[in-house]
Order: sequence, then structure tokens, then C-alpha cells
Amino acid sequence: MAIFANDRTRVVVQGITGRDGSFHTRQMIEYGTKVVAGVTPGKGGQKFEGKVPIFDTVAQAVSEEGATASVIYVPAAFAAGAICEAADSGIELIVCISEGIPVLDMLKATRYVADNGARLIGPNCPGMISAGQAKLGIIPGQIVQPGPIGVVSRSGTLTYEVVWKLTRAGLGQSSCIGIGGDPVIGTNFIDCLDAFEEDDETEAIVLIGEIGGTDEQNAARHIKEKISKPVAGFVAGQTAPPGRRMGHAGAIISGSSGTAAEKIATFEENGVQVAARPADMPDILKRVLNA
Amino acid sequence: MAIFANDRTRVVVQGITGRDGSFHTRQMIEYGTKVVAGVTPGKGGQKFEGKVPIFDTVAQAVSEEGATASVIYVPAAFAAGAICEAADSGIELIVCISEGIPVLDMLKATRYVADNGARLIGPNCPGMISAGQAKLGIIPGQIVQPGPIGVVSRSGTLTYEVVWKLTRAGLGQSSCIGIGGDPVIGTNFIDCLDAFEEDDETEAIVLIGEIGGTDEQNAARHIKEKISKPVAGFVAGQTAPPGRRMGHAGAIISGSSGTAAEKIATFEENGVQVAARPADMPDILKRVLNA
Amino acid sequence: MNIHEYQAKEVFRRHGIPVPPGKVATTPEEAERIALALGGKVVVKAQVHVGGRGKAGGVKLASSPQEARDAAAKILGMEIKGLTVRKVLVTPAEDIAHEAYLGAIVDRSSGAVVLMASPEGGIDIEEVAAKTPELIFKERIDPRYGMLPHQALRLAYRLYAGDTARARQAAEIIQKLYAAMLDAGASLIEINPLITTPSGQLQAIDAKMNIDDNELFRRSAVAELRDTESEAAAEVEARAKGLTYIKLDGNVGCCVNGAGLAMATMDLVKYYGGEPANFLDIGGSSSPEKVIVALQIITADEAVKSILFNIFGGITRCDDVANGIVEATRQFKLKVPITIRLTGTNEEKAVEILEGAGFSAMTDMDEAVRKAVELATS
Amino acid sequence: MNIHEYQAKEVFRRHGIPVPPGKVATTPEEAERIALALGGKVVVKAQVHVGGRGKAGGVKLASSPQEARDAAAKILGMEIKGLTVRKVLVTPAEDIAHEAYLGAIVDRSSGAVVLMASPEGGIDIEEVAAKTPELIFKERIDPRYGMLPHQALRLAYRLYAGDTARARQAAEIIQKLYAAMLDAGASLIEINPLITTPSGQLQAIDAKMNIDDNELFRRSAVAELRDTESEAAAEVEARAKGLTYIKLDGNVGCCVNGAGLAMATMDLVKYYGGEPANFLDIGGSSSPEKVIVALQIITADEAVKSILFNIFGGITRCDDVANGIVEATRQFKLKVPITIRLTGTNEEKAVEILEGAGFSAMTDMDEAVRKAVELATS
Repeated sequence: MAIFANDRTRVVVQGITGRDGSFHTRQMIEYGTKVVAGVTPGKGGQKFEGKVPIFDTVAQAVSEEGATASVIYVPAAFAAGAICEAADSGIELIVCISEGIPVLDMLKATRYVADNGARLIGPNCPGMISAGQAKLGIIPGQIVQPGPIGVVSRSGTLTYEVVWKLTRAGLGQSSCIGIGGDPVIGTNFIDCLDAFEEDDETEAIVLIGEIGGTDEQNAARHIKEKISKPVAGFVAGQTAPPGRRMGHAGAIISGSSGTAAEKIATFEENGVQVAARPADMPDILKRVLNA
Repeated sequence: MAIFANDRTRVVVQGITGRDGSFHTRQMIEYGTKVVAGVTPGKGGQKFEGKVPIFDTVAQAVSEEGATASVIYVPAAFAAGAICEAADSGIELIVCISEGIPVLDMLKATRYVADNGARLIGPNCPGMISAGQAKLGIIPGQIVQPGPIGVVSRSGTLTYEVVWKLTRAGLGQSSCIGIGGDPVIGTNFIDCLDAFEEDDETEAIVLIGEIGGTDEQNAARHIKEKISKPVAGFVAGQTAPPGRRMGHAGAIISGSSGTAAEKIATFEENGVQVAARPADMPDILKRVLNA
Repeated sequence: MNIHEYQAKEVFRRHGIPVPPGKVATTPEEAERIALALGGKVVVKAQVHVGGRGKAGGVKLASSPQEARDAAAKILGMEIKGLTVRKVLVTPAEDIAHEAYLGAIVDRSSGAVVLMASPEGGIDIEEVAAKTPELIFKERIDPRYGMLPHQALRLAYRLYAGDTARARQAAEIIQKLYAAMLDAGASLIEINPLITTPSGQLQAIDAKMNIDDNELFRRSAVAELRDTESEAAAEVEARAKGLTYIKLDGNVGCCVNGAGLAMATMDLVKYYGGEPANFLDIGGSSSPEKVIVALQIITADEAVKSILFNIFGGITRCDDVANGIVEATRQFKLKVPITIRLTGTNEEKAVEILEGAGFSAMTDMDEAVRKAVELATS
Repeated sequence: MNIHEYQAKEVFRRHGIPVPPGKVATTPEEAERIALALGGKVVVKAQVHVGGRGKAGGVKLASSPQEARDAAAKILGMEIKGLTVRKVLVTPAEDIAHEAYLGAIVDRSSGAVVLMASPEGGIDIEEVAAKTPELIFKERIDPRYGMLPHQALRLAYRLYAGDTARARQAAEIIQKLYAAMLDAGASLIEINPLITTPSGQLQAIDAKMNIDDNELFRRSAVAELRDTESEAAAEVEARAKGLTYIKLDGNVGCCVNGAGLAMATMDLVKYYGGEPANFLDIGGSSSPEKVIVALQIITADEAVKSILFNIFGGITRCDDVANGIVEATRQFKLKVPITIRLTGTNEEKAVEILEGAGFSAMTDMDEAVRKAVELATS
């Protein structure tokens, strides 16, 4: 079944006529995604590639074409606004690829999405792909293949690396979610873990973390308490230098150094199998799937 | 049982050392209300009348004295802030007597109260009284007497007039709620109707409205759909001149003239017995209670 | 508090909302000079706090400065719905390709500011709302987030579908209108019409703002916009003393504590065959002084044949009211009979004070109202 | 982006947060003149973007202008954690009755700004947080409502229980600190210590602000506060070209697309016994030009003995990277061996380009890293 999006998801692309938007829309369509509309204010009435209708507002894309999900490729200055427009227009799943959005804007935008009962993935993320069904974002379609592994990651290209290794080892994926590396994001590790837990197709989960923050530690504890499916983890940044001191507030608020070592230890304490290298991930998964 | 507050309600008074606050706190205590704390920033550690402890913040009144309800008598400039403080401190019932609060402040404050799961009565209202149990506000205690009538009203002294007539006719009250006459208020007619409907002690309901807005019309329709107990209504302002035109926007937004005649007609269409004079109210109630 | 069109346009101008030039005049000569400086055709518009001034002859087109002077001479001093016109706005007559409506109001039922727009602007906007409500578009502004960019743009596209250049202009005006509303503490703000000129530019041709009286304590610059000259003198005097007074056409002068009870008292006057001469609420915490001012205002109305006090003591102390009545009648002689109903806080004391001064007092509202009506008609 | 203490204090001053006077100096003579103008004892403080400057000798007390000059002479040019001190702040030495801590940060886990305060301020605040967390008080600011008055006051009373005069001062400072944070687009803002003078006045003695880089496009005045002189030159150059570069101590120069993959690559270098010389992320949509700059920066580091490219093509096109490598090596000769791993978008084209120029390319990450480490250690 995959999570969040599948072959019935009706996608509107916000910023469809931009450089990135048009390029990736073509790739999403090629992958088989149901791209039903685009939005670029001022280009309403035109068609993208002669096929996909373009509207001035997301509201029109929803009422005219029944869009249920949105992918956002608009410049940083307008991206938080685009997220809010989608949420206010009845879009259920919003995937924001745009990077460089001010964090203070995202504090409000994530609340707005929640207040409107929608789901946001990102921003500053590669988006998601439900293998063989729908691609919302920029994850290269050729590296995935349908199968039993759910992947969730804070990274972009590192995700591709891991997914590609899984695919080459014959381990297909249900869905791959890049949640983004910004400090304030919509969907987090725990949301994805819960969704994979519920998803019949997913048999094991890969979680790819990074240094900084406490999301991996929180995910680890949640896995122990709530997730029955096996989870394999990887944490990038073991050799990263301790960040230059950013004032005391960071350490005070999290009570954590956010190092890779700390995250790996928390994974292991909570029953998550940790891969030392991305290349070890397929073997770990084969082991847990056969256990 | 009465609604919203009873003899177990633990009350904190915000602005307890002010002119109005101290006067009415004495009256509330005299009525038997459990006034467990007061708040006046800068007077923390003192005692009101040598008995009621005063704190600097509502949070302290909640943690030290277990306050569950608050009555606010602070100047208009600080009243919206006081409402938010109460809601943020875990107070469940907030009764704001203060008048003159800017409506734009109240738009935010009412949302904040809702986001924090609290109930606000008022502002710019006489508060409420649960007969024989607790008085939160300024309704004169001597005019009420325990009994089966629930009273809800937008007015102040007109409420007293009606309640006093009920009492003299031997018709006691469960609770009397003055919801306030401001454009943006917390608890409205419908909230009170639903609470009276649930309240075992209440057998009939009196609803006292005024010209302006559409709250009475909405209440009338709600009564027909959801309220099984008999409701008697009164609308003040039949002889009020049509308001000077306040731009088109008012009429456009409500699609209603908000006249007394319109409200009375809507009451009658929806099965609410309407009193021509306050003096007719007791007879109407006796009739419906015996029906 | 209402402010005049010319004042609202000044607020608009400060917020970057496009308005035509124009100045206010209090004499025909001044109007002529302004028209001369503007050049071309002008409109002379009465500045008065009521609607429907166009139909009442308060708006006139003038092709020359001389005509502007004549128009101003006709409009200045004119009475519109009981208010005298003391100022006119002289502003260029614009060529109009299209008229839209834009408004924002604090909406009681949703507890939010609601923006409203219609491509069918102009004087018949209420008819549009009643007959073709699908041509009125709304955006509810969540007070927690304020106006979001897409809301302004979405509304703007409703006005000018297919015309992105105009829609972008309108979206900017919508954002600024909302900002002006918050900045001035307005409970209502309107542009009607928002015109499109033949060259495609948008302009606010009329402007209306109601300021929330509760905002004035923290907005002194806005409070100074109040034009007491354009309001009824008795209402201004009452407000200065903390009373609320509205003159009506009847002959029973009413003095009540609390707005709801005041209205119910007026209704009861009517019920018993009389006509109330006024609405007068002496407010919550009254004092003898307030009562004296109230009696001065009521007795200044020549139509009043009978005075009725209806006081339900709560915060209001009945003895304060009694003392005020006694003191007032020492200061000036009442020429009409007075009926006094008092009940509640310190009722006995009040009765004592009144009887000591030769007045009698009642406790039942219906009885008092019936008597006051009788006295007015006898 | 970090800004200096003296810059943060300027922001504070504009927002009405009390800070002592003081000026910044770049020479000992200038420091002497400032000390003379201030009079009395002064503190000379290194302006550098790292913590722990006190322990490193970057903060000195001076009793006379002559002493201030000597202190500045010692501090200017000093290296603290790899950064050269080029500016000092000269500011009066305050008498301190009490030290508190105040800070605000964008908290990832609650998705909100969190205000933090402790009555136990000063340099050991992190120890306080670790050992006596009950002495750290927090207020989470709902982004929909902003800082509410009671939150500031509640936090202020936590600092100065029983002292309403000081609590009210502190509440005002807390409100202003939050306003300054939003106004400057900061992700972190701190006062440590917030001192009480013997006369009961509060003052911000140190000031720290981190600006969210994503805010700079819309805050030109804030962007101008960037002091590139106080940052490592290579990092400044990289940022100017859209790359992210951080120098490390190893000898395998890494060039990767994407931060996560870059870190994973560094980890793998270590895994295979090597030491990464740097973190370098060429970003998403790369171009041959970016690759050239990246190679310039890597090769400028004398410690680099082996260069490793690890590219997983997505938006990044492998042929762009290949062209960049070929073009760079035409412009300047590489003195160390280069190992190239490419896979993904336009991989075949890239291999063709590289082989045409005499390079070989690999597709497996582990294999490439192992080889690059070997080359660095051989």
C-alpha cells in the first residue's frame, strides 16, 4: 500500500512553470505520478506541456481537478506562503522541496498546516516516493523498486545512496521519505515510523539520521515503545567536528550534544540495528527480515 | 447541579486589590463562593482581608491553591492579557467582568482560550451565579434563589430585573449566566443552552437577547434542533431606532438587520415562547413547567 | 467612532492605498480654490457620518471652479438624516472603467476579521449581497496568523479573474487595507467603489472607517480624528460624562442604568401606549453627578413631557441616584413630572432621601412606566 | 551567521535593552582613547565568533587607559580556537550584585521559540543546566500569538521572586529580547550575564546573536553585519560560490554533493583508516564552475595528500562535475592524486568525459573511499 501517497494521489505542482518545477514535474509524470494540475499565479488557463492545466491559485486546482497533494518548488521567499495556501485549500499532503526558508516563517507555517489538518513533508527535502506508484519530489525514480522496506531520512543524496544499495541487493521499498534537514519541519521520524508500522506492505524500516538535535534519540525511544517491525539505522557525521559553540542556549534546551556517538548509542539501547557503513545496510535488513 | 461552577469551584480573583475587585470579592465570599486566591503582580505574599492569599501570577494561584476558575476585574488595557494568563495557567473557567477591551484583542484572546481548552464567560458581562453555590462576578446575590430555571442573557441589569421577577414569583434558578454584550465573547447562547440541556437541575430555560447580530437567531434554530427543555425568550430593543448605517459590510456579512422584530419572529418560528414584557416571564414559565 | 471620508483617505494614503488627490473645504470659496488647483472636473462630497448622502443630494459634480463653489454652497449647511454638513471634500472626477467593492469587518459569528470583495461594486452593493450572494467573496482572517498572502491573492483573483496585473494590484491593496484596519483599531473599513481607471489603475474612490471606541485610549492620534462638530451636541456632552444618550422622537424622557434595561424600559413605554424621548444609560458605577448631567440633558429636550427613572441597583447604588435627583432639582426646577422606580442596592436609603425631599418612589417597573406614560399624555 | 558582541549590543540598544556604553577598537591606541573617554576601570574583550574567550585570555580588566592599551595589544592578533582576534570591545567594568541568564532559541523539538532564564547566570550556566535543571526556567512562545505579557512576567518573577521592581524591569527586557530576535531574524539570542548593579538596575553585560542565514535575503542591514575578516578565508570564498566548506585536520580532501552524503563519506574515510581534510558540499544544482572553485579550495590546503570526489547524481548532473574536473585541471595542475566516484544522472556521459581527459571513474562508494585513503597514506 505504501504510505502518504500512492497511485491514486492527485498531485498539484506549485511553481510548475519555474526551472526546477518544470524539470521535476516532467520526471514525476514520467514516473507515473498523477499530476493533475499546476499553479503559477498569472499563468492560469495555460497548460503545462500541453496537457496539465495551470491555475492561478491552489483553490482552483482543488475544485477543478480534485488535487489532494501538492509539491512545492517556489523560491524561498514565497515557499512558506505556498505551504499555507495549500493547507488552506484542502490539500492533505504537502511536500515542500524549496530550501532556504527562514525558520521563523516555518514556525508559523508548520502550525498552520497542523491547524488545518494537513500533513507537510519538508521543507528543504528531496520529497517522497512510493515505489512504482507515485513520486512527489526529486528522488531519482530509477533507484527505487517496489518491495518491503520503508525508508525515512533527514538527508538527500545519502538517502539515494542507501536506497540504491538496497535496490541492488534486491531489497525493494514501499515508500522512501526524505523529511528534510531544516530545524523546523513538518513530518518527523516518528510520524513516518507510525505510518510504516500501520502499512501492510512494509516489513522493515530504515532510518537515516544525522548529527544535531534529538530527533533520532526520540525516534529510538518511540521504536522501543511502539514499533513492532524491525528498524535499521544509520547516523552520518561521526567524524564531524563538534560544532563551534553556538551560545549556551542550544545545549541547555536539548540537554544533549547531538553527536553521532550519542545517537548511535541511543539506537542500540533501544533495539535499533545500526549500520557502520551504508554498505552494511542490506545485510542487516536481510538478517532482520529472515529472523 | 447548576452549570459551569458550583460549591466546589475554587476561584482566583485577578485584580483582587483593585477598587472593583476588592468590593466584589467581598460579596462573592459573603455569598459562599470558594475564593481561594487573588492575583495582583507586586502584591504576592500579602493576604486579602487577612485571609485570601495573594500571588504575583495565576500560575502560582493554581499550583499553590488549586484554583480552577478565575474572575477578572482588571483595567481594559490589561484584561485580554489577564484572560490569556488564566487560560495558559490551567484555569478551566474564566469569567471576565472588565469592559472596554478592544475587539481586536478579543479576537486573539478568545482563540487562545479555545486553543488552551478553557471556557471564557464575557468580557463586559455581569458574570454568573449558581444559586446557593457560587457567584463569579457581580450579579446581586440576594435576587437569586435555587430552583429549576436556567437563565442566559446578553444584558446586565435587565437580567437582574428578570431574575428578580422569577424569584418573587417563586421560580428559583439553577444558574444565571450573563454572557456579555460585546461583539466578540467567549461562551455564547448555544454553549449555555447545551449546558442547561445536560444539567439535571434545570427544567426550563430563559434566554434574554438584544438587538444586533444574529446570536439570538442562531440560538433559536439550535433550540429547535437540539434542546428538549422548554425555552422562554425576551428581546430588548423593539423601540430602538434602526442604527445609523455602519457601512455596508455589517449587513453584507450577517445578511440580517438584527432587529428585535426579526429575532422575535425567529424565536416564535422555532418554538421559543416570547415574553412581551419581562413581567410576563413568570407566567410563561409556570405554563411550560406544568405542560 | 466614525471618521470622515477625507480622514479615512488620509489613513489609506499613509498605508499606500491609492486614493485620488483632494482636499476638504468648509466654505464655498475654499472649495473653489481647491477645484482650481486640481483642474478639470471635480466632485464635491458632503463629509457627514451617515450613508445615503448621494441620494440626499450631498454629492455633486462640478465642471469648473465656479461650479464647485456653487455646489459647495448648496451642500454646506445641508441637513442629512438630522446631521448638518460642515465640511465638503473636493476631489477630481475620475473616469471609471469598472467598480468593485472591498470591505473588512470584525465578524461576531466567526470571531474573526472577514474580508469581503465583489466585482459588482458601487452604491447597490447591499442589493448585490441580497440578490446575488454568489458575487460576494469572503476570506476569514485567522487572528492567530493575520492575513496570509494567498488569501489576498485569492480574493483579488475573484475580483479580476484572468487579469493578473490588476489582481496583483488588488492583492496589495487588500493587504494594506487589513494592515490599516489593525493599525487604526478599526472594526470596519471599506472601499466602495474601488475603481479601475481606463488605463487599468485601481483607486479607492470612497473610504469608510469605524474605529472601535475601546481602541482610543491607546491610539491618541486616531482619537484626535473625532469630529464632535458633526455629532449631536447632547450626545457629545453625555459621552464626556460617561453616559450614553441617543435622542428619539417621543415625550417620555428615560433615565436607566444598563443598556439592556434601558431598551426594555423604552419598549415598555411603548407597550403602555407612550413614546420614549430618548435612550439614556447612566452606566454601571453611577454617581450623583452623572444623574445631574442626565437630568440636564433630558430636560433640555423640549418634547419631554414626563421623566422616568428606572434603576435596578447592583453596582449602581440607589442612594447615589436619589441624591443626584434631589441635588439636580435644587439646581434647576423641573417643569415636567418625574416618576422614580428604584430597587436593589441601598433601596431603603434612597426612598428615605427621596421622601425627605418630597418625591415618592416605586419598586415595580411596570407600575412606574405606566404612570410615566399617563403623565406624559395627560 | 554569527555577529559580534558589540554588534549584538548595538541591536539591543536599538530595542531599548539596557547595555553599558562601550566602543570597538582595532588598535591598542584606539582602545586607550576609548578607555580614557569612558573613565574608570574598563574591560577589554576580544570580538571573536567562538565561546570560551575568557578562559583563553581574550577578556582583560584594565584600571587605566594605559592598561587598556596594553590589554588590547595582547588580545589583538591573538588566536582563539583557530580564529584571529581583530577587534576588541572596550566597556566599563561594572559592579555586579547578581548575575542572571536570559536566552531565546528556536527549539526544534517543540517547533517554537523557547525563552530560557536562570537566576544562576554567568559562565557556568551549562553546568547549572546539567546539574540543577530546576534552576532553568522556560517559556515556550506559541508562534501564532507571539510573546504574551504574562509569559514575560512569569519568567521575570522566576528570576527575581519577591522583587517586583526588578521583575518588571526583567519582563520588559524579555519582551524586547524576543522582539529583537524576530526583528533581526535570529535563531538564537542570549544575555549572559544579565547583571543587577548594586543600585538595582539590570544590564546586559554580554550579548550573543546567531542570525538565520535564510533571513539575510530580506534583511540587508543585518546581512551587512557579517564580519568576513573574522571568518576563515576559504569558508568565506566557498560560501560566496554557493559551496559549504569546513576545514578539518586530515589529509583526504573530500568533494561531495549533499551534506548527509558528505558526512557519510568523511565517516567512511575514517572507517578505512584515513582522516578527512575537510567537509565540502557542492550543493544540489551544481555547475562546472562550482567544481572548479571546490578544487581550488581543496588544493590550497597543503595538508591534502589525496582528493576524493563522491557524487550521487540526482539534480546534480555527473557530466557537469566531470566537466568541472577536466576544466580545473586544465587551469591548474593537481599535485596530488584524485579518485572519482560518480553514479546517477548522466553517469555514462561523465565517464566518457573523464576518460577522454585521462581520468578514470568508479561507481562504488566504498571502493573509491578505500582507494583515496590508500593514496593519502602511501
